[in-house]
Order: sequence, then C-alpha cells, then structure tokens
Amino acid sequence: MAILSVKSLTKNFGGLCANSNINMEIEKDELIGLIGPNGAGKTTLFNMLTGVYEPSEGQIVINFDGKEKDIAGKKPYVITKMGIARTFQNIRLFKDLTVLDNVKIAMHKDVQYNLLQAIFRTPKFFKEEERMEKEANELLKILKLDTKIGELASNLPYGEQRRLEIARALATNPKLLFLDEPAAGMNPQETAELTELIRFIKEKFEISVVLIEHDMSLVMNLCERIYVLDYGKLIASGNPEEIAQNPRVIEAYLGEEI
Amino acid sequence: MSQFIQQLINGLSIGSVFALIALGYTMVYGIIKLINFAHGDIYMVGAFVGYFCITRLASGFFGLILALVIAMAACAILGVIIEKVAYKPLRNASRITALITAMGVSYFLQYTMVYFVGPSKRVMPAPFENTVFKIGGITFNLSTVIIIAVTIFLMLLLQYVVKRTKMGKAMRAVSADPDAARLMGINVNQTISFTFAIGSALAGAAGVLIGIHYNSIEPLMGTIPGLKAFIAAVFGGIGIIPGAMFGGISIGVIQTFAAGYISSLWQDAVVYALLIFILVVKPSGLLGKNVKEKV
Amino acid sequence: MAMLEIKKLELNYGVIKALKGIDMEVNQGEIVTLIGANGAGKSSTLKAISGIEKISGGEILFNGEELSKMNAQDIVKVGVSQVPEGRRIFAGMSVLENLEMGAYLRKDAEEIKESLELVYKHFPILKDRSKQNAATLSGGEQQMLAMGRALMSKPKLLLLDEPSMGLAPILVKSIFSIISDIKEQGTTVLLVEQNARMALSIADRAYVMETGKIVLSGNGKELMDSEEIQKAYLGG
Amino acid sequence: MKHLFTKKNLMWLLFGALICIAMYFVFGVVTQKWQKTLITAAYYIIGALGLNLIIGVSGQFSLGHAGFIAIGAYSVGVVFQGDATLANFALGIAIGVVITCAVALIIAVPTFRLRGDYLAIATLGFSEIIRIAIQNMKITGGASGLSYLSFENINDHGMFLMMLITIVLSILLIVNFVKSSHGRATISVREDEIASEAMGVNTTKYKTIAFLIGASLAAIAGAYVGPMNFFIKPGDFGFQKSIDVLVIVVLGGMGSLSGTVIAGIFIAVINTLLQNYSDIRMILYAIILVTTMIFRPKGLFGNKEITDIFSKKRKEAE
Amino acid sequence: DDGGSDSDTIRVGVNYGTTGPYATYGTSSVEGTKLAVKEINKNGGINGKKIELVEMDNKSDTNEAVNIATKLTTEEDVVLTLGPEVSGNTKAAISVANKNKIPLISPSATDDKVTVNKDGSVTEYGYKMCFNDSYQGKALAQYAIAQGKTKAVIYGDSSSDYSKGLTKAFEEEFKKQNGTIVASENYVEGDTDFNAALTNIKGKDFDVLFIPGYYNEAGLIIKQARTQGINQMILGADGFDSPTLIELGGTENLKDVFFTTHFSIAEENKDIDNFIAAYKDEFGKEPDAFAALGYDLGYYMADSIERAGDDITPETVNKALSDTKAKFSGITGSFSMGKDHVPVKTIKIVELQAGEPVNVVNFDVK
Ligand SMILES: Nc1ncnc2c1ncn2[C@@H]1O[C@H](COP(=O)(O)OP(=O)(O)OP(=O)(O)O)[C@@H](O)[C@H]1O
Ligand SMILES: Nc1ncnc2c1ncn2[C@@H]1O[C@H](COP(=O)(O)OP(=O)(O)OP(=O)(O)O)[C@@H](O)[C@H]1O
Ligand SMILES: [Mg+2]
Ligand SMILES: [Mg+2]
Repeated sequence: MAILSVKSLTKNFGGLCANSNINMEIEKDELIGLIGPNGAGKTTLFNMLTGVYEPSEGQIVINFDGKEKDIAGKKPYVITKMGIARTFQNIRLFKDLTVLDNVKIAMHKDVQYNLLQAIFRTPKFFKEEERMEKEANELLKILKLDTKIGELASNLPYGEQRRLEIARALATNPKLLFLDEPAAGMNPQETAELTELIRFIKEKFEISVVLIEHDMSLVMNLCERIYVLDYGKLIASGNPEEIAQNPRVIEAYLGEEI
Repeated sequence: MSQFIQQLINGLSIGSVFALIALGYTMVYGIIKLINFAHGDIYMVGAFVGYFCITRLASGFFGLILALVIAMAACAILGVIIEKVAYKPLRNASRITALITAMGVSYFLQYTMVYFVGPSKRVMPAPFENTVFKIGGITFNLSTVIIIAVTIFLMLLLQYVVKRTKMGKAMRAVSADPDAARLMGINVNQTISFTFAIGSALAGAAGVLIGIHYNSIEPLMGTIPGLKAFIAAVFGGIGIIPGAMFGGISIGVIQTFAAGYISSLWQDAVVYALLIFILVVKPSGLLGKNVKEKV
Repeated sequence: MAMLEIKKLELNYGVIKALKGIDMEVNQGEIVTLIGANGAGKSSTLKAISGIEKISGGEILFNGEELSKMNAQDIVKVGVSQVPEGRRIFAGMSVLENLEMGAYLRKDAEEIKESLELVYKHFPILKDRSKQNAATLSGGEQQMLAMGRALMSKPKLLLLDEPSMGLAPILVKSIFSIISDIKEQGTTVLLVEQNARMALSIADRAYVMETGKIVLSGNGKELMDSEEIQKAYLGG
Repeated sequence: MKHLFTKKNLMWLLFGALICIAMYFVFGVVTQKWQKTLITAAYYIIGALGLNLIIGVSGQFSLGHAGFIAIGAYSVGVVFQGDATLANFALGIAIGVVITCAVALIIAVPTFRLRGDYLAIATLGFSEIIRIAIQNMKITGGASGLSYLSFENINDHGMFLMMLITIVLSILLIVNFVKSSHGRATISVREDEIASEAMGVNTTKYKTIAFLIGASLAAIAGAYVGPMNFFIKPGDFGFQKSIDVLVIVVLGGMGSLSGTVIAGIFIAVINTLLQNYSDIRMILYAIILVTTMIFRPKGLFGNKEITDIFSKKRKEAE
Repeated sequence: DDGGSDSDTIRVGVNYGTTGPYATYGTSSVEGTKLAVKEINKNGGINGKKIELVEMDNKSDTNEAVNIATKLTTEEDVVLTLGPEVSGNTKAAISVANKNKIPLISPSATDDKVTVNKDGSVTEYGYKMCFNDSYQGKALAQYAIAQGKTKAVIYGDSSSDYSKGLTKAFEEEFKKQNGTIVASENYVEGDTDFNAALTNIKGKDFDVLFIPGYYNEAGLIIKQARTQGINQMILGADGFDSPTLIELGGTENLKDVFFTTHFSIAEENKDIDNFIAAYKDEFGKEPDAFAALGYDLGYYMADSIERAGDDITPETVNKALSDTKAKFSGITGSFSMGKDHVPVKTIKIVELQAGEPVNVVNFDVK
C-alpha cells in the first residue's frame, strides 16, 4: 500500500513546463532517490508535494492511516500537519534564533496547550515545555548538534546548518521526509557521514525518505529506488543498478557509467 | 457628460501631480528599498528654491527654465548629502530603522525651512501666463498640460535610464545584491549617490512645477503630497517606474470621482478602501508581478 | 614573482578569528586549488582577496599591487574576479542582464558578444532562458549563471568558490573541463572546491586549509596520492 | 504550581515591580510638569508595547496603530459623555477592545497576504478610514471632538497608577505569549515565513493573533487619551501618531519590551526638555532622532531585554 | 529661573502651535502678541513693570498643549496664559487653567463650548477674544438673506471644528429665514486641489457659495472656483481675513467676495495703519486676522493686568478679566467681556471687488 501516490502531476510556469504528467508511488519505510539534470524539475516537484506551489494539474494522494486524501494545492502547514516534512535546497533556517528554538518551532504543531493556558502559565504549559525541551534535546543529540544548542543558527558552519534543517524537519514528527540536496557543499568525508545518518534516521523514526541529490556516491549507496526526471518528465525509475546502466540516464545526467 | 469629462480632467490633473512626485519616490525605493519619507520635503525645498529663483533672479520662460535647473541641481546635491549623512551609515540596518531616520530627516527639512522662512503660505508667482483653456463647458490650465507632459517625459526617460543604460543596470544590480555588484566592478556608493541625485532632482522639478500650478508654497507642503505619492507608488507597484505614473494618475482620478460622485466628505476613505481592495486582489500593486519567492 | 602573493593574512569576524596568518602564492597561468573542511576559511580567503571583507592583518599582492588597500570595485578593475559562494546572482534581472553585468567594466562590444557566445556554448540552457528572471532559475542553473557571469569579465585571475556545488554529475565534469579551458586561454585560476578529487586532478598546485591555517601544500597529483588527504577529504 | 514562577518569570515580575514602584515613587515627588510627562510616557509605552508585538515579534509592518488608539479613545470618550467614573472607564475599554478586535480582524483577513510595504500601506489606509469615519460621525462629535473627559474621582496619581498596572499586565501578557510555543511560532513567521509554514505553523493565524493583541493594547492606550488630555479630536489620531508610536518601538529596539519602556520615557522626557526651545524644538528633535538611529541602528536595546543582561552576567559569573 | 519673583517683570505664558498643522495661525498670533508686548514695554510697561512672554510651542498637538499648559501654570510663575489658537487645544488647556487657577485667554478659539463647563456653567478661568462660531454663522446667514440670496452651497473643511461650527450656525439660521441649502461639499485642511467638488458645485443652481474656512485653502478655492466659471457671490468668515487670501486667489478672481471680521486692513483707522506698518517692519510681511487678534490680545492682557491693581496675581488678573463693565478698544474693535467670557463686539462685513476691499459695514446680528 503506497503512502504517497502522485498521479499525472503537472506544473507550468507561464510557457515553461517544469513538471509534466508525473506519476510515482512511495511505499512505507522506503528510501527513494530523485535525480535528474539541473532544471529538470526536482525541486518543483518537492514544492508541489509540500504545498509551496499549487499543481497545474494532477493529484497527490497520501495514505498514512488507511484513509486516502488528496493534498494537491493544500497549504504547506496543513500538509506538514498531516505528516510530510522537508528541507530546503537553499537553506532556510530561522537564522537569528538558537538551534534549540529552531527545533522547538517545528514541534509547535503538536503542542498541547492553548493560547490562554500559555498566557496564564498553567501547569500544563510547564509540563509541555519540559517535554518539548527533552525531545528537542534528544533529537539534536541524534544529529550531533547537542553541543550547539544555544548557538544562533546563522553562526553554524554549512554542514551543521544542513543537519539542523534535517533535525527541524524531523521535529515535525513526519511520516514522510523530503530532503533537497542534503549533501550539497559537503566534502566526501562529510557526505559519507551524512549517508549513515540518513540511513539511521530512517530506521529509527520509521519513516519514508525521498531525497534529491547530485552526489552519486550518496544516492547509489543509500537509495532503494530511484526516479529520474529530465525536462520535467519522468524518464526512468528502478533500483540503483538499473538506473546506473540506463542509457537515457547516462546520456542526460550521469555522463558515464558508474 | 461634460461634467464627467471635467472630473476626469480634474483627476488627471491631481493625479499627474502625485505621479510626478511618485516617480522619484519609486526610483529611490526601487534601488535601495528605502521608504524615503523625506522625499516630499525635498520636493518642498525644490519649490522654495524655485520661488527664490523666480522672485529674485529672472521671470518669464527663461525664469522657469532657470528655476527648474537650479532647483533640480540644489535638490540633487541635497539628496546626495542626506544620503551620505543619514542613510549610508544605516545601509545594513533594518529597513524600519532607515524609515525612522527618513522621518527624522523629514522633520529636519520641514522645520529648518520654517525657522528660516516662517510657516506661512507664500504665493508662487507664475513665470508664464497660466492660460485657462475652455472647450465647451470644460476648463483646464496650461500648467496641468505642462505637468502631464513633463511627467510622461520623465517617466520614459527614467525607464530608459534604468532599463537600458549601463548605469541603470548597475543600479538594479546594486539593488539585488550590493556585494555581488561590487564583484562586478560596480562602485556601489557612487551608484546609490547617483540614484539619490536623480530622485531628488525629480522632486526638485516637481516642487517648482507644482508650486506654480497651485501658485502657493509652504514649508509643510510636502507632507500630504509626499504621503499620497508614496501610496501612489505602492498602488502602481513600488519600484516600478511606469507604476508610479499609473498609480499617481489612478489615485488622482479615484479621489476626484469619489469626491464628484460619492461624497467629498468620504473621498479619502474611498481612495483608501479602493486601494486596499486592489492590493488584496493584486498584492504587488497594479503593475507589479506577483512573483512567488523560489524556494 | 608570483601573480598573487598572500602573506600572513588574517581576518576576523568580530571575535571569531577566521584566518590566522595565511601564506600562499598563485603564479601566472596556474590552476591552484584550496581545499579543506567546512568552516576552514576557504571562502573567507577569497573574500579577503576580492575585497568583500576587510582584512585584519597581512598583505595581499596582485602583480605587486597591494589589494587590501583597494575597494572591491577597483580590485575587479585590476583583473581579479570571483564566482562567490552561494551564487549571488542578481534577482529581478534577466539571465542575459546578469551576464552583461559580468562584463560591466569591459568596453568592446564585439568582444563582449564573443564572450557571450562562449558562455552560451558552455551552458546552452542559459541561452534558452536568457529572458527568464534569474531568481526563478533552478539551483544548478543559477550556479551556471554565476560561472558564466564570471567568464564574461575576462579576468586575469579568476577566483572560484565551489563552482560545482549543486550541479549534475555530467555538468560537474564539464565545469572542470571549462576551468581547464580557461587556463589554456591564459586566465589564472584559484579554485575552492569540496569535490577535492576533481579539483586536485586539474590543479597544478594545491593548498589544504584547516581552521584558518594552511596545513599542507604541494602539487596536485602528489596531494591526491597522500594518505592523509585520502582519508580526510576524499572519503577513504 | 512549583513552576509558576520560573527564574525568568520571576525576574520579569521583579523588574516590572521595581520599575513600577520606582516610577510611582518618582511620580509622587516630581512637579506637575513631570507628572504629565510620565503620564504621556506611560500612554505611549502601552501603545508601543502593542506595536512592538506586531512589528518586532510577528514582523508585520503596520502603519495603522493610530486607528486603534482612536477607537479606544473614542469608546471611552463617548461613554464619558455620561459620567466619567471608573466603572464607565472599564466599560469604555471593553467596548473599545471589542470594536478594535472586530476591526482588526476585518483588516487582518484580507491584508495579511500582503508583504512589507504593501501591508504598511494597507494598514495605514485602514487607520485613515477609521479616522475619517470618526470625523464624520455624530456620536463622536465630528471634527469638534469630545470634551470634558477628565475622571470625576480619580486624580493624576490614581490614573498614573492605573497606567502602571496596565503596563505591567501588558508586559506580562506579551512575555508569556512570546515565551510559549505560540510565541515561538509567531517569531518564526518573522524570521522566514516560508520555512515557518513548512514547519506546520499556520502563519496567518499567528500574524492575526499578534495583530489582535497588539491592536487591543493600542485601544487600551487610547482609552487613557481622553482622561489625559481632557479632550479628543480626530486630528490627534492621524498618520503622525502612528509614526510617533513607531519611533518608540524602533528606538527601543524591535522585539525588546524593556527597550520600548525605556524609549517611551526617553522620548517623553526629551519632548518636555525641548519645550523650552520653542522655535527649534522640532529641529533638535529631528537631529536627536537621526543621530540615535545612526549610532544605535538596532535601537537602544537591540532585541535584548534588561533581564538578558542580568542573566548573562550571572552566566558569566557561574 | 526666578523671573517670576523678580518684581520688575510680569510673566505671561504663551501656548501656541508654532509647528505642526496650525503653525501658520499659531505663528501669526504669537507675532501679533509679541509686537504688542514690545510696544508696551517700550512705553514703560505696566506701572513700570515689564511684561515677559514665556513662549512654548505645542506642536498643534492636544497632549502637548496640556503638558505645556501644566508647565506654564505650575513652574513658570505666570499670571496668565495666552493661547492656544484653536478650539480643541484651548478646551484641553482650559481644564489645566481651571485646575491650577491661572487665567487663560485664547485669541481665536471660536467654538461655542470653549468657555463652557460640562454642567453648562461658565469656565472660571477661561476667556476668549473672538466671536463664537454661532454668532458669525448667524450673521452670515442673515447677511446673505438680506442680499436676496436664498440658495446656498456650503463648501467647508470637514476636519476643522471652526468650519463645522460655522456651518451648523449658518445652516440653522439660513433655513429659519427660508433659505435652502442646495448642496454641501467638503475639503480637508491642507488640500490644494478643489476642482472635483467645485465641478459638482458648478452644476448646481445656487446664488451664494459659503466657504467656512481659513484663507490658506479659501484663497485657492476662490481662484479655482472662478477659473471654473463659478461667478456667484462668495461668503466667508473671519478666517478669510488675510492678505494671503488675495494673493492666493488672485486679484481678478476676488470679486463678489464678502466676509465677516473684527478688523480689516481696508478700514480707515490710524491705529490699524500703525499696526500694519509696525508689523510689516518687524516681521517683513502683512498681518492677517490672527496677527491682529494676537496684537489686541497683547494690549487687552496688559489692560487687564493694569486693572488688577498693585497686587498682580492670577486671582486679581482673573477678576479684572471677568469684569464685564470694562471697555476695551483695539484694532479689532472695541468690546467688553461678556458674562459667558466671550467678548461682546460688533461684526464687520468686508466686501472685496477686484481684490480690493471696497466696503466695510458694521452688521447687527438679530
Ligand atoms: N517560479 C518559477 N518561474 C519560472 N520558472 C521556474 C520557476 N521555478 C522554477 N522554474 C524553472 O523550472 C525548472 C525546474 O526548476 P527546479 O528548481 O525544479 O529544478 P531542479 O530539478 O531542482 O534543478 P537543480 O538540480 O538545479 O536544483 C527550471 O528550469 C527553472 O528555471
Ligand atoms: N559573516 C560571518 N560572521 C561570523 N563568522 C563567520 C562569517 N563568515 C564566516 N564565518 C566563520 O568563519 C569561519 C570560516 O568560514 P568560511 O566561510 O571561510 O569557511 P569555508 O572554508 O568557506 O567553509 P565552507 O566549506 O562551509 O564554505 C567559519 O567558522 C565561519 O563560521
Ligand atoms: Mg533543485
Ligand atoms: Mg565556503
């Protein structure tokens, strides 16, 4: 049973067709790669799946709990509340806030006290705050950011900012996680570490992950299945071996066999 | 019908006044994203410089040209000085900080002028015969025609400068990313000074022409037209040069029709209500493109 | 004499000491690469050279001229240009206008046109998109644009900060071959890269940075074979 | 319950209480002129606290604060055409807040799609509409305004005490809001709206909440205008008033409540001192404004609070 | 500052808006008063004591007017305060004057309620030197009817209480005399373009246009009205009385314009001529009605202080002010203070033709 089915999804920008008639399915606990040349429409697809863009056509159906829901065109926060989280290709942290606050904000959707309880500081407020603090700390520990809890996000080096983005996305307690070029700007060593981290996260939180990445060492190592986009169209899908040998993929994207 | 046409002309006439001031507003905004509340007051200074030229130096057509040239030059210099002294130190500060500073500069110009010339209205002598045309039952002034013509001319000129010339492109590059602009070899300070010089010179020209049009000037004359021009610039899509023209004319016409056909008591309220309505429908102003940020 | 000489360069961001006395040289006609972990100070070095950040100590000499006393725009005039980290393309301007800004200081219209054709040859997608608002380009397209913009300036020394970031594998290869081409045409290149393997393979010489200091230097092939480098930067 | 007063909270309460006691004490010993100055400061502080929540915390650029102040002022003003008693004052505030919330909602729903300066213009427009409406209504006395608004049984001392209590309660309200998950969500809207939404924050909702609270505080500040000036007229609530309040917010530091309090007092004192320089007072004021902004572009306090300074000191000591 | 305890000077507070929207009017008033005080002091002061003005600018803001009134009445040792110039701010300041028991005179707060308490009684310490709005409005209506004009259009300032007060009185009286108000239009203070409303007015059938407002706008309105071809009779109140009206309107347009006033530059009166000459000499411009009222206020205040006797205190001055028998004669006419603290004086009506005042008549309000 697929938890996410994309049905003939299309996005036009004026005359430009960034995504055309995309169909894909994501199963529970899968780790999927999305690759393709620059400008193929990968980020655009993520943007539609997370509600940032409204699709021109098509459906996005989720099924996390046995009930099917079309989320096409829903607002991002609604989609996040349903269990989909993401990171951004161009890092979008809350720069002037601390690492801890960045994570806590992402936990807001599940907070158990209301505005009045916050203003009057009822016991519930403190209980919840304590819980959030604890959970945020645990999460940051997993992402090896526990020593940076009080830092401002903008003061972190690039690699740590990418990890914080992942931590923040996880804090929304998703069932499906989209990562947009998580290894960009990392050196091979750091990329290798990240590969392990993503694998670990997937296991630990029992979520499905879809990632866009141009670093083939990561994609081929990590992904169980790969979708390939070119000029907005899905040109191939399959396991890493199949993709690595697919002549169309080689021609459009890889340049040579790997 | 003739009343309708008369109101339309009335609206165009006020609107072109707003448009003329809005041009400089939008120009400065387009490049450094500053709501320059002092713009209306530079316009006032321009009017006073023009006044002194016309009353002390020369009258007639030559007087007008002289007044325009001197007022534009004086305002350009004033604008550059203001930028250097008050805004440059705040380039990296938040935009609201810069706005408050602009407000401070605005008070400074207003009350320094009051200090020297007093707060009263002065009559701006017309350097030319402000002929009144009467066609059918419809009347309009020569000065209206001049203002509309000058506004259109300046709009086209500005649009050309910003879109086509090298300096214009440098201005837009500085606006998008000053550090990257420096990496292209663009002198950022010079470019911003140039922007202020042009914007302020426009205000100076507006001051002279509008002063003549309404034949009166005073130190606080910049406040209301300044605010209306800012609104006009936003209405048309702030930062967009034809938008300023369009926004100014629209506000003028709406205001006039509101007064003419709804109620003069509520004319400003109608303007604001319509403004809000249009912004809700077109959140980046009439000519603005609603580009969603790419993520 | 080296084209670019850096002596005891120091740079602070407030209390943070990003560069703690860097010495390096780039000779005419070379590709020199600078590698190192995140936060080592690579970008800071480039920013110091092109005058975007004020240095706190040391000297930067370009053909004998002291760059650190010059404004950023004057540094471009003497022939140093940079592809900055994070692309920094001009939002709100079209792709073509962005490329034109690269040639801001050049006068000869004919030559500019030639450069433009060259850029379009390297990155055909930019030609297709020449009227598109640069802000709406995809990440990789923006990277190409940034590279193209720098090529438009025909500098004597080109500083590249992670030009391959976010590019498809097929393009990564062409980026590096473009860099080699540029060198052939007489432009000197200082290259900062995370893709150390590729960078070292085309570089004449390389420097390795760690927390604000140069810790190793040598010829490209040598370093590639060094075990230390293999472990720390090439992932095994 | 043991947590009701966390260290931070306690610090705030202590700080608030201290300032209040100090101010009240000061009020008792200074001359009438300075009493008026303090009352003016208190009025601006209440209004600016609300605006700070809107601008500094939620990041929405509003230029329409004067409109809400006017609603508060006129609600009390109209009620006071009967008896100017404390009960009527409370009634006036209640009416003012209800009307304000209704109007703020009407404003918020359509305009919060707008960004930056477009929002500023829209709020400015609404505020002007409110003022024009007041100017043209019968019950508000039109352009002639409303007179006889001083309290019947409360003197300046009493009124100042009420204002101080209002300030403390407002600060407590804002602090408790900001330092909660809801507050963090609001701040995230200011930091990056797209990211905030991607984290599951209903950005419109939190912008609206901040706007409603901020506008209500403006109305409460407005309620004191009548008793303070004995008289109100529509002209007192123009665009200029919005700017006056904004100056305090920016001068104090956007997002800093202590900054707002200090800047409110600072501006009021400056104003009083400048009264002696009749012909150049506005020139001096302009120069002070520009130089302060140049030398402290983030405002007097940046986004720090007085309590941060205390806790930092302690942290260093530890 | 021990100026107050210095027995050689008498301190008088001045609380006007010399910046902000009323700056023009405030400044004129203050200048008039300053001129008067200068003359008085030059002529030996009051029983040898010099008058010292303690000037403060209230920025045309209500709150500031209150704060300055407080400062003047509690810290500056003044025996009375002058201003503000407009009704609203005066009402606010009078509350302070009553509280601190220091008399206040406003030269130009025309609203009927300025000197009235909430319970309808007369304010103990508040006075004015000008007409009530109702008095002038009524006079103008009667005058229009007397000229055979029965169809009026009113074009007033919706942001000004002065304009509203005049309009209300005019309307009531005009209707009572069987006139009809054909249309009402409005502008707001600071406007410079009035063509929209004037175009509407032009389409109406009427015989008199009443502009209750100040010369700054009225001058431009008259010019634009005449340009559009509105040639009917134009009526105004004392807010018209300024040379600026004529300059702004242009001589060719100022025909068939009538306005009520206390004073007119047109009058053949030596005192007025002297005042105009002295004012021009001092400030380099022609005085307006505000300046004239301010000037008279200076002399009236001095007169009252003199009448207060040897012991000059706020109380004795207040007593002198409220003396309804004392007659005062100044350039804005002679009057005595009424029981309601409003002066009892006659209204003059000035007629302008070709930009010149051609006729000034005393008008008796019925
Ligand atoms: N808002 C927009 N307006 C116009 N064109 C757009 C917009 N957003 C994206 N595009 C275009 O759509 C295409 C797909 O962009 P997208 O960002 O999805 O690419 P991508 O596959 O993520 O590429 P990369 O790997 O370089 O990040 C690009 O050619 C881009 O220029
Ligand atoms: N504007 C700044 N303010 C404060 N610290 C900074 C700033 N820019 C860089 N730093 C710090 O200076 C150090 C060097 O940064 P730099 O950007 O030069 O590293 P880099 O080697 O280019 O790293 P990366 O591979 O992540 O791009 C880092 O610790 C970084 O956090
Ligand atoms: Mg992408
Ligand atoms: Mg870097």
